[in-house]
Amino acid sequence: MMTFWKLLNLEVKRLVIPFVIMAIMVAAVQMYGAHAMARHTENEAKEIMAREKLATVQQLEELHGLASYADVIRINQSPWIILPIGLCIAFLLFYLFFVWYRDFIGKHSFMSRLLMVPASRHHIYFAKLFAPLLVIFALLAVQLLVLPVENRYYNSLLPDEMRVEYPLNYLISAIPFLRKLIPLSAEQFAFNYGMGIAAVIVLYTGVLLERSFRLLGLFGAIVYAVAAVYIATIPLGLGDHWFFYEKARLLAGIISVIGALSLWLSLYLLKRKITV
Amino acid sequence: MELLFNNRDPVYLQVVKHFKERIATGKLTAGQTIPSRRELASQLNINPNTAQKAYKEMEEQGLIVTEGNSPSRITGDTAILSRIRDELLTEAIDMFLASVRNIEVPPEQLLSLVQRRLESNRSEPSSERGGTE
Amino acid sequence: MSRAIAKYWITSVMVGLVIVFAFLYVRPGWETKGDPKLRLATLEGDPKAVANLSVWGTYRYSRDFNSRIGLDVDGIIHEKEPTLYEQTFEPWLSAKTVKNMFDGNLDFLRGKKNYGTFYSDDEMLAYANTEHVNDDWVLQISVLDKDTKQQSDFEVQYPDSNTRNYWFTDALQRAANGDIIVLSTHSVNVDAEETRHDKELVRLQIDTGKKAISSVTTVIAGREEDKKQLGLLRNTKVYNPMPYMLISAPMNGKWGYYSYQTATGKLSPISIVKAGTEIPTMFDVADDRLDYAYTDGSRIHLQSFDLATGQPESEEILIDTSQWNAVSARAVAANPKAFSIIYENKKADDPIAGVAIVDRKTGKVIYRAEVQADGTEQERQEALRKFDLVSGLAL
Amino acid sequence: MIELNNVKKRFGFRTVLSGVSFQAPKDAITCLTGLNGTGKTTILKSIMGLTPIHGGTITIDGSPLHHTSYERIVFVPDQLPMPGRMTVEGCLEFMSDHYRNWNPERAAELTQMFKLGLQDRVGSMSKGTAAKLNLLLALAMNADYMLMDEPFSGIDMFSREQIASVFSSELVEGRGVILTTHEVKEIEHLLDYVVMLDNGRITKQFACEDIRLAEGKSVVDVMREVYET
Repeated sequence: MMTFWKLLNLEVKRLVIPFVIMAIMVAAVQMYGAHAMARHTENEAKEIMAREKLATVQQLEELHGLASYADVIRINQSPWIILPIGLCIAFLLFYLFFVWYRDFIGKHSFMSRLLMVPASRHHIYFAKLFAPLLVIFALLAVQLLVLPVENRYYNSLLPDEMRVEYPLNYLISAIPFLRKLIPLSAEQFAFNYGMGIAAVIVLYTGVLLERSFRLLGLFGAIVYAVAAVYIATIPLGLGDHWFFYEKARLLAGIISVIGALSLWLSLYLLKRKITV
Repeated sequence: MELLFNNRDPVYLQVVKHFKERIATGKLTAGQTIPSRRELASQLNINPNTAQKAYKEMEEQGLIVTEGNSPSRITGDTAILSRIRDELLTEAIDMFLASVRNIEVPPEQLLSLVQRRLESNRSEPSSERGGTE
Repeated sequence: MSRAIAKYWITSVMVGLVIVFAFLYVRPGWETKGDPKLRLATLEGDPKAVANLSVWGTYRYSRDFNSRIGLDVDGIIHEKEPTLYEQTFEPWLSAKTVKNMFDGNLDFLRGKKNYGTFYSDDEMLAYANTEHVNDDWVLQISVLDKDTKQQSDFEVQYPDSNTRNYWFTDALQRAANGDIIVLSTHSVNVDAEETRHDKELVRLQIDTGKKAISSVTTVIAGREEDKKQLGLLRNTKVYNPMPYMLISAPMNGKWGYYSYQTATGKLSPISIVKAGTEIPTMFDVADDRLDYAYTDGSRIHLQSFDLATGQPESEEILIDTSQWNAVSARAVAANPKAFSIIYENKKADDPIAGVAIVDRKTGKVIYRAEVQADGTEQERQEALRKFDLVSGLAL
Repeated sequence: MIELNNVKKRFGFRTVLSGVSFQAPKDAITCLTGLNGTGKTTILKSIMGLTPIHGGTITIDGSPLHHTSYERIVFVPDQLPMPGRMTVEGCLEFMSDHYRNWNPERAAELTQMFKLGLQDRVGSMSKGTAAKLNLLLALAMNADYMLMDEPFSGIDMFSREQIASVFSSELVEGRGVILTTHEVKEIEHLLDYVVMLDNGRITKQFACEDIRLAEGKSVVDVMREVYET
């Protein structure tokens, strides 16, 4: 088991710099967004009060209600929030390929050293699977840490009486994109990330297919991925003769089977068929 | 103890011949200890297995004696030592005769040529003669 | 040990962050921090007398955020995210209905439309749904015998299949001889521009054996008037056996209500309407009793009628909520023993939102509670102002 | 003894090895030689399980390769298989992390001998230095077998001599060495056995000393005979 920790540690160390960059980028951009939106809200409030000749914020609040951070995010589907997360996702999607190919291509093919580690090869696989997942959840932690800070910062920029308090999970439900990223229902969370992890495993299987059979493998990988996606969408196509929760459970079952099958295939390829 | 190998004769026999030459020329005297297999391998830049084989061959020919795991020594048996000298000389002569055979020189003429060569060589220093050292 | 930490510190930090995420995600702080300090405060009566001591309403957190929240004596109840199972039936059929009515026969719900109508009694489950299929108005029927688990699905043709007219299934009952009784509203298009419709409530009796309509009778017909809903007053998707139903229709110049006897189809007027200006807030039909309530200002008038005769069954009870300086009030639910009412006064400095359970016979308050807030004067007023009470105490 | 028995291998549709059988005894230096692209490297990789074979068997001391075998058999590929950003110290740490048979003292000794800087990064090393580190990672292991792929190709004169000296040192004593090279001439005297390959098939295999004894031919002579016909 120590092998796993050591290999995982190696993979995580290689991800540290990108993680730090992404975390800072997300925090910085979103904080600036909060700043911009606070300015926007304040100007808008002044405008309305002038136009409708409202003396106090109290009256504005009664007539229109005060725009909280969640409101302004929801109104313009704040790019400040979505853009940095999108960039992180783009990088991580790229990294899911790079985590393998960096060790194959290039003058120094580290993969042959990894394959000669005197322990079962699935440690290599799980190290390369868990490292990106660790970083993903670490970034989610950064996001959950930063959101309340943004909210407080947004309020701090507004005059005292314009500040609004609300449970922060509305902040998440304000943006559909964020709701998918961090679903509030644990069941939905497990479902989304279960699908995500299964997709990563299928992707890794594709990579290992290519690494084992080169061009033939690449073709195999594409066929495999398409088949996996097609099978995964079967439950959605079922008529309304099926209850929604049955379709959901069937989908979860199929995804788990695809994930398990892909995992087994990946480990088999890594053990028997991979070529350096 | 640099030794240039030709790649056609078995390396271990060349090592044995090298030792015989050293004994014949008195550089290795009876009873003198010789380097261990490992030292010999690195000195002569040969593969330890070859050194091992050379030592075994020398032991079989009685050139060296090894008790327990103490370092091997040249044999004290003078009969063997002298025989080595004659052996090397005859071997050199045989090779010489083989190389001149196709020139068809009558034996007497051959002997006088060798005689004259020997006298002219004696006047020059011995170092430039063959690099078997 | 320290060498190990030095070696694995990066991974430990990453794992630490993941644990932080898990903690942040699970922590209830997300729901409660930033919540107003609202709760339900008992003013009269014994809280234990109330089965389900909670009320629901909406709270306007900010300009665009109105969220449905519940209140009980401890504070705010947040709606939890629906599970996959709940998402299947909610909001079509409440989990309670699904459990009581369809438990054991869940498959009967397969493929049924959420705008269809159901009927459930000890022996049978029925379903009726009106569809406009290739220029024909069709009534899709499904019947399930609860004992034999035999299910039969068939379709029958509505009498008038003119596409400019419109059929809609209102209610479903069962006749003594086992036939299905379907009460449908048929809105007939009077003029070409489709601006005015005449409505008629039609009773179709369907023989499930022959899978055909055995009789069609018009229960009542009339011209649609704005704000007045002609036809069956319905408030449920799943009907149990109802010997009587309530129908609202024009009655000699004014608007009136009839009691409709399911078995015989007999209509008999009920003398509910007084000045005609009152605002009815509750029609609760239970077997052969109608619990009727209307409001004028802060006074709630409650009375129950015998649907067989159409005559009042009890004296009218008057509850004047102005005693609790309420401005508006309404009755929301009834059961054989009591009525549940809501009273409000939004204009007061400390806005009032109260609920009470009143004894049916005497009109005396069994239990009364109001929404109260804690914190500074300003905080309390703001919290109460932003909260709108929607549903009172369930009976 | 590492034994290959009728090993077959294809890359896609191209046959790379068509029935290769030979034995490399435990305490001898065996050399696989032949012109370029005759499958020499593939054989080493197949023995190490770095690439699958499509027929025949490979056994190490009688049993097939198992991941624990990597403690007893080390491979020196033609390129140092370490990530570019890793330092020499990182490489040593990686080896000591994963291998019980790693010999830290010998590693330190060799690091001195090869004059490697602990903080040098693999990516910025010269070919010669990288080859020496590559060799070090194998030599500093108490392994029974050592497979080396073109240990001398394309490196400077001085490093070449240092590497050649290894073959006569105790580091190799008692170990089975299989190395591949296509320049047999310089190291011929160091070899015990030679296996000659030509497009995936063994053309000739013999013990060097026996050929010299029996036919007085050097390995290079034999090669000339085999590959010129």
